[in-house]
Amino acid sequence: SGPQDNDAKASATDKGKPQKGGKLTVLNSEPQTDFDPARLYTSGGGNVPSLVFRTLTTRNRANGAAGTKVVPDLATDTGRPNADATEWTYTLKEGLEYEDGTPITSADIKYGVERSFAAELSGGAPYLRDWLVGGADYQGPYKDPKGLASIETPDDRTIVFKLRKPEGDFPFLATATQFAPVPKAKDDGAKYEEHPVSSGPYKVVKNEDDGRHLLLERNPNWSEKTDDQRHAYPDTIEVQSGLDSAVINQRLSTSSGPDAAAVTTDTNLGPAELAQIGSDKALAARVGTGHFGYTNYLAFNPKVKPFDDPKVRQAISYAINRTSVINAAGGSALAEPATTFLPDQKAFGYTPYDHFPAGPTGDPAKAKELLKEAGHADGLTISLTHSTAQNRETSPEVATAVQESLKQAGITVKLVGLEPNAFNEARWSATKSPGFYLSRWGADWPSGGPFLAPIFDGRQIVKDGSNFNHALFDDPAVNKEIDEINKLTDLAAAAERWGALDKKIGEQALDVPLFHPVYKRLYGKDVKNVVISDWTGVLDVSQVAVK
Amino acid sequence: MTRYLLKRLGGAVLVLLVLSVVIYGLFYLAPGDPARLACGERCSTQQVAQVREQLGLGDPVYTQYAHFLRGIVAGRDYSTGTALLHCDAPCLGFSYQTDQQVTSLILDRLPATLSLALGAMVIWLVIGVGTGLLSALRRGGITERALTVLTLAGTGTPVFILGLLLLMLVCAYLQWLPFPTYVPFTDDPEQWAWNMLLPWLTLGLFESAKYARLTRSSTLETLAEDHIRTFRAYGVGERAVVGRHALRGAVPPVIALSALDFGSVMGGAVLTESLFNIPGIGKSLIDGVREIDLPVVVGVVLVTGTAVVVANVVADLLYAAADRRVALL
Amino acid sequence: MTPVIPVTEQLIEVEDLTVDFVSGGETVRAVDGLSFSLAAGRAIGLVGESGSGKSTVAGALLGLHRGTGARVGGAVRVGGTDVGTASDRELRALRGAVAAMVFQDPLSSLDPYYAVGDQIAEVYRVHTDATRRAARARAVEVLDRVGIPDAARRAHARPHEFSGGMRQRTLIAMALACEPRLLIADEPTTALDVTVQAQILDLLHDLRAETGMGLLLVTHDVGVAAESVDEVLVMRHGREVERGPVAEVLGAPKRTYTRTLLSSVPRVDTPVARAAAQPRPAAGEVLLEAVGLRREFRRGRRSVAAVDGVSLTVGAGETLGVVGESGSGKTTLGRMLVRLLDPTDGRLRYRGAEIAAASEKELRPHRRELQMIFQDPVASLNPRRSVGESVADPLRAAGAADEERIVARVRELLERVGLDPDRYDRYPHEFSGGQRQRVGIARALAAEPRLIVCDEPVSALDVTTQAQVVALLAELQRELGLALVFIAHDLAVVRQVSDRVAVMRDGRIVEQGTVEEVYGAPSDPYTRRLLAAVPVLDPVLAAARRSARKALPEPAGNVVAV
Amino acid sequence: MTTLPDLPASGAKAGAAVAVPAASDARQAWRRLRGRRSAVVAAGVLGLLVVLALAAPLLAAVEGQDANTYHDALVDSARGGVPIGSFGGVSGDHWLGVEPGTGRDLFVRLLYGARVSLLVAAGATVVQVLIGVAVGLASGLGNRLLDAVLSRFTDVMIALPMLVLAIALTAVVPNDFPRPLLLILVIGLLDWGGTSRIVRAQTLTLKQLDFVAAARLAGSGRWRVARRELLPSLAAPVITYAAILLPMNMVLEASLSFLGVGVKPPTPSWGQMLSSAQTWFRADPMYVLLPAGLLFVTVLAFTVLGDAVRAALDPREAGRLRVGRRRTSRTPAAADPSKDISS
Ligand SMILES: Nc1ncnc2c1ncn2[C@@H]1O[C@H](COP(=O)(O)OP(=O)(O)OP(=O)(O)O)[C@@H](O)[C@H]1O
Ligand SMILES: Nc1ncnc2c1ncn2[C@@H]1O[C@H](COP(=O)(O)OP(=O)(O)OP(=O)(O)O)[C@@H](O)[C@H]1O
Ligand SMILES: [Mg+2]
Ligand SMILES: [Mg+2]
Repeated sequence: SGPQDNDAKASATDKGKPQKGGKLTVLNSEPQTDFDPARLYTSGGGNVPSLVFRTLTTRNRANGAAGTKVVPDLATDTGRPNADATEWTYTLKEGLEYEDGTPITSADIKYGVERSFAAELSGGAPYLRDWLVGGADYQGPYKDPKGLASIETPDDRTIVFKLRKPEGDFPFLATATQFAPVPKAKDDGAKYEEHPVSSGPYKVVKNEDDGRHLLLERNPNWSEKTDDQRHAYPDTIEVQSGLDSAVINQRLSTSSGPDAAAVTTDTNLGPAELAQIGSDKALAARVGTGHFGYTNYLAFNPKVKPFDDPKVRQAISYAINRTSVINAAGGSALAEPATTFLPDQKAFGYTPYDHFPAGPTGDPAKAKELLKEAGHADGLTISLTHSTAQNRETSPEVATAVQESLKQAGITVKLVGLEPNAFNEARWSATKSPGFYLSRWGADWPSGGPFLAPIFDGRQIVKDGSNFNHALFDDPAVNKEIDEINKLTDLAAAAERWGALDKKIGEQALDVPLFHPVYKRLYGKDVKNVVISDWTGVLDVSQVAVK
Repeated sequence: MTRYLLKRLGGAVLVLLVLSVVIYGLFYLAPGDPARLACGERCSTQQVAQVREQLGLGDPVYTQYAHFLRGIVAGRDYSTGTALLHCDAPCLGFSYQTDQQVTSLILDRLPATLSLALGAMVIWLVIGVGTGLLSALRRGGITERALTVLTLAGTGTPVFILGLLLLMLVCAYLQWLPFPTYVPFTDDPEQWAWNMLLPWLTLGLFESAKYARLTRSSTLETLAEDHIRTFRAYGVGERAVVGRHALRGAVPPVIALSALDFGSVMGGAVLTESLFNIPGIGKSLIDGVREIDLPVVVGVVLVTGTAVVVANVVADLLYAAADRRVALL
Repeated sequence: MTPVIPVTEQLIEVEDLTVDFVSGGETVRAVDGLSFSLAAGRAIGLVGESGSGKSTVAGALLGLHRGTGARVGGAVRVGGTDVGTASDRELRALRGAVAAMVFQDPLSSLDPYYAVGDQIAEVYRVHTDATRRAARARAVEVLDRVGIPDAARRAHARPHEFSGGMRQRTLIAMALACEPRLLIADEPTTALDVTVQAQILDLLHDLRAETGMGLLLVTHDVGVAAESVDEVLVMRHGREVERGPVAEVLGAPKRTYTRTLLSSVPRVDTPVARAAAQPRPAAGEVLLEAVGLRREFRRGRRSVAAVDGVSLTVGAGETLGVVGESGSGKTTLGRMLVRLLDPTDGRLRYRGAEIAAASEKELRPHRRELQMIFQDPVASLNPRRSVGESVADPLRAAGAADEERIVARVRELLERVGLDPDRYDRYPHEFSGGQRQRVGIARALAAEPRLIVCDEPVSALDVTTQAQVVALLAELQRELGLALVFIAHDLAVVRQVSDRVAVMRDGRIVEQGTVEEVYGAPSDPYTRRLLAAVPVLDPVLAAARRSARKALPEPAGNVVAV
Repeated sequence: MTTLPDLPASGAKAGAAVAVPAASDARQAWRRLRGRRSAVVAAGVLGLLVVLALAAPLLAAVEGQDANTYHDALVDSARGGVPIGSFGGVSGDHWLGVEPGTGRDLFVRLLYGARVSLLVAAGATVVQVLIGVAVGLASGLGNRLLDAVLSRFTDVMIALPMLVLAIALTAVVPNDFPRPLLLILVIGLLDWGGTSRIVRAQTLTLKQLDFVAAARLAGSGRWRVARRELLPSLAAPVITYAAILLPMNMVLEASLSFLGVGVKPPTPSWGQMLSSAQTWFRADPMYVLLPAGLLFVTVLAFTVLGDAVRAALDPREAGRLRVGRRRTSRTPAAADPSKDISS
């Protein structure tokens, strides 16, 4: 099952052409506590920051699969690699200006990238540090004012990145807010986020209470001519966050007063809300569906008995009842069954496979058989570690569904619920991680690389830090294939190979993919031009109109 | 009196010190690495080490605690990367997660929490004590039973359900009020009150049963005493007998409990605060705990502790004023 | 022989009144078929032993049994209102304005939370449309009238700051505030010393003369009745024993019961039997010695000495009487002697051990040997514990574990103080004032003490019981070599029981000596005045003495009201 | 302290020995309590709940369901897992319907949930009251130093946010530590400040009264005074407060479940059911109403019982049993209005 059709598309067209003007309200649960481009993690800097920060490249602001493409933003193209993809060159468009009218230069972009290396501004994705020559040791411009030699700015409009190894995915990385320009003169370190200098269509007028309340207004020096991605229909955008998610959905559904022109960029409809909307046509028309490259799975640590035995892992793979698990995750509208590790999207190189077919409700008979072969004829007792956070992913509901479905195969599962910090500490420890636990992985960008490499590249096993290679899997052949694919600058070709690799690794039963989440998002009744790309799965604020 | 206050002040300092020590201690029991959390999930080991260094988490616990104490007395310095920032005494340090000064973070959020706590207290006193009184007056009647059931329903319903129900009813279904957003009192007192109405009601209703029951029982208790007979024998109406004399017996325990609840609401109305999006310190506390943001947790707990202590001193003073037989010293 | 009074002027008409209390499934008939009436401006005295139903009758007059579960039968009309059928509103109008009541227990009858002046003002405002200010002024006025010194200031005091007598006067002041047509006074002077008692009785008399107020005086003190009423009704077991004009009943009682009652009245002028008859055992050994005892209380910013430099000794087996007017510091002294109060200064030695500043732990061995009978019988009993359990306390505290033995002993003690032992598991509120006092005595005795401080132990008792209790104390004293500190304002009783007497005034002992010395040849003028104020049984003589008192100019200073 | 005789036992023995049975105070209170109809009804309701909770396996067998089996076919996966059928999927197989998302049988889960909820709430309340009364009494009766120390200690406990401690505790407490016990301890040991404050306040007032002085003279030590003289008077506010603490503890249990200190899944509890039902009250009202209704009935029963116990402990209340119905009572006096002067 691929991404489904967006309900949003149909409804948006009904309402006539989007117009400029009005005020858009964003109701969010998570406050935008970080507004410094160096500290933002999410690709493209999430939604709201991308209204303020333009980057070298950006994601294509289009519905569905089309939205997984990289497109130029400040740069004229998505980057020009050298032959082995270790050097990437960008040229800035002409006439780019900050909110104060000063021109944007390539040096500002270099400076922006360099800042993200400072300990004071931690939080960004690890790729720059891993990829750039000298990145691993660089301490940021405050401690190391000479800067990074691997970023060159031959002139005001050109910037060159020199990488340690071939990285065909570099254009994806260049969508990150670390690639937003920061004028050195305006940089005041950790305080910069209070008055970030806008390069996008809006500037920050108010940032109160550590990102709980933001007010954005038009940036007069932004020009539509240099930016074909952001529409900037509303005149002002107000972000209210820290809200309870039930309240957000209630407000959006009531849609009275200013809430008629409101959207949320981080709150999904829960199962109960979905159940209720089901009977209300008008409300159902205001629900947008989003997909995001994400997989929830059961992780094994094969160093722990009995998971060292592939038969046991296979037995569990057979026994799993995905219907129960999906219901626990919110039902079929909010989760799709997963048998592959890669998300079911073309951009990732999705190649369907099901090595241990359990059917929709599991195959306990087959599981029992395997257990018998493995010497556990009398059944097996194991512990499943999960988080106590109420997230419907690694949470008690899902754990209980797994427990219940393994019971059918004679496997007694003891639940070990850990407080979220403890849970993460446990599952990210290369030395002390439990044998069997719920885990999840999301895409930094829609490509197989960042999805598979941290999980299955043996060289990415981190002994004394956060380790995501839960299985401690280190297969030279796999490592080599990863390197090979990274060299490809033809993203489509690369995707295909990622898919093949995923299928191959899947044979080892190092994990049991459970489901890919689906996001249902409600928006106010005056909201037009709803665009939800498969890159983020959320409603794109840069496209929304309220008139 | 002055001596008494000085003594209580000393006690307060002690309480706060113990509190901070306990929190520091607990912090090292709690799972998770604040440096890693501050740095982000995908930070490398060196980066985490850098952040740890920068947050001063590399030092032994007692050194950190000493720094913390020194910060309160003499202030502290902090680097933003480009500049050294000074945090004036009393400095509670900087949030690990947001780099904000804890003192200013708390000061920013205190008014909201105070608004919530004070208003809710008025509501629970009015509803609770009123219900208790009425039910003492009309014992065994329909009124009493209805009131009892009402307050009990308030208490037996978790705040998150009670608040959501009120929101749905008042804002979504009847649309009498817009969905509340916090408006500071200083900006617009009227809007402040309208927007706080539901939160006050939620928290007030939730707490009121306690007060209703307490008032009722203390009032009945006092009604059984001899001096009540005196006033009845002088033709003082039942209303005045209950309202003036019997209620008086209920005042001391209600005061004692209010002080306590005020203190805990100051630090703990997390559910109400997050349901109604009130930027109060309760939310900071729970976030701080989740993100192992020790300075924020210590700061909030100290503020809560201060509230508890102050509320208790006030309660004791009121108590002594209410019951002159009880000596202060 | 009943005086014929026109029906229209009747203030009280009681016909066939019965009151039943239901408790623990059984019914107690407290009042049984009582009928009497009272004309406006006249006074009737209700006398009888403790528990005879006097207070219950008084309460029935104001309909106070409404809603308490008591069953009231018969007809009661007060000031033209049928108390039985009156609406709540009519009853309220009756209470306080037409008929006001002074209750028996002075401490518990006042609201501990409010200033006394405010309480009076509140009552006043219920029946008049006076302003707050006027009501307060009125409160001060009546407080002054009943002899509270510095009334304007003391009106702000709370009940616990007042001595027993002052509280009693406050209650009288409250009753007077609305100028009622009928005053129902339930033992109004029990807690008062003779001078104040005389003053109060005179006051009542004057009020009656001035305003034509009727008076129903409940008392066990026949002397008080003799002084104050026109007619006496003697009650026993809830029934009428004898009724008639005071001179007749007291002068020539028809019933034996009345005669016994009268013969038990102690007098200041008759010879004392006990002192001569009983040889003192082990006289001379000093049990308790106080030197320069002082106790201060804070009153706002200032502190006042309630007891100031008192020195005394109590020998084993001896009785020291302490007399003095209300508020003179008797209770405070008594409490210090048993170390319920910490002395501010001074020394206190018990059998050679210094206990003035001893810690509770150091006091432990002496605690049970030093007992006290409290002035306020209501407050000294835990309302939530049965009286038997309260009396059993000292036994249990001493480690007695044999339940049968404990219960048997408690029953014995109850019987000894004149209570029905079967009421072991009754609660204090089911007892009359005098009965409660007896429970207190039984409790003190249970501890098998060496010394008992008796704070007005018999002031709440009728004369017959009083005589019994006094005899009981004397008997115990003989048997156990008990030493007594006998605090009372009733000079006659003190004289009867004491070996030596100390007279207190203003926290100091103004005179101390043997009974013979103090009563026979009082050296202090204050003592002399006290003796002169003792009520006499002969109504004619009483009237004569009253006018004599009135003719006398007030002594210098505010003597009565100190 | 020397050996103290046991209170209830004393009454029994005495009754056997002496002609007139001298019932102890506790016994008399018990007798008064039994005389109250509301108390009997409330106790009956609570008793029934306890019996139902204890009989959960039996009743589950009767219904033919168990607490944990998933019935995926009974929920509409496409609509968030809402139970199929009316009233939350009520059917002959599932008497009270099924849980959304899982299809687990609600009837059985409610029964099993009662076990945890009642146990935790009652247990925690007992711990709270014990500690609160002990600390409050010691504080009110002790010397100034003790009072100051205990009061400040109470302040610290009140100011310590329970969730901070709860989270720290999860890290320390082993996974197989019985959760209901952990909950009882967490709530009981951390949240006794209210009780202690009330007890201290009342103690300060009570200890001024003469009967306490009398008890001291009787040779009673502080402990004895506390037990014999103060506790009976403190019982009223404490019992009332406990009756209200109990439902609050049930609710608290729900919040602690969020923090991972709650009962371990799949064990149900009312609080936990209620918190997961939070968003369902429009889509599947039964799911909310059932635990909420049970919780409410329990709360009501405890309150009524608490009230009755409070009144029964007060001998002065005995005569006022039926104030509300005074006018309709058929006492002989009331039969003849002209004679009745008490109403
Ligand atoms: N707790 C207290 N606080 C303040 N003043 C007090 C207190 N107790 C007693 N006093 C004051 O001390 C003085 C002596 O009181 P005390 O009770 O000893 O008198 P008394 O001789 O026993 O009088 P009475 O015969 O009326 O009982 C009075 O003026 C009284 O107001
Ligand atoms: N509420 C009650 N419940 C049960 N019995 C009561 C109650 N009140 C009074 N009694 C009983 O009724 C009888 C009369 O009591 P009452 O108080 O009228 O006596 P009294 O004549 O005023 O005695 P005293 O002089 O001791 O005050 C006593 O035996 C008493 O125990
Ligand atoms: Mg009486
Ligand atoms: Mg006295």
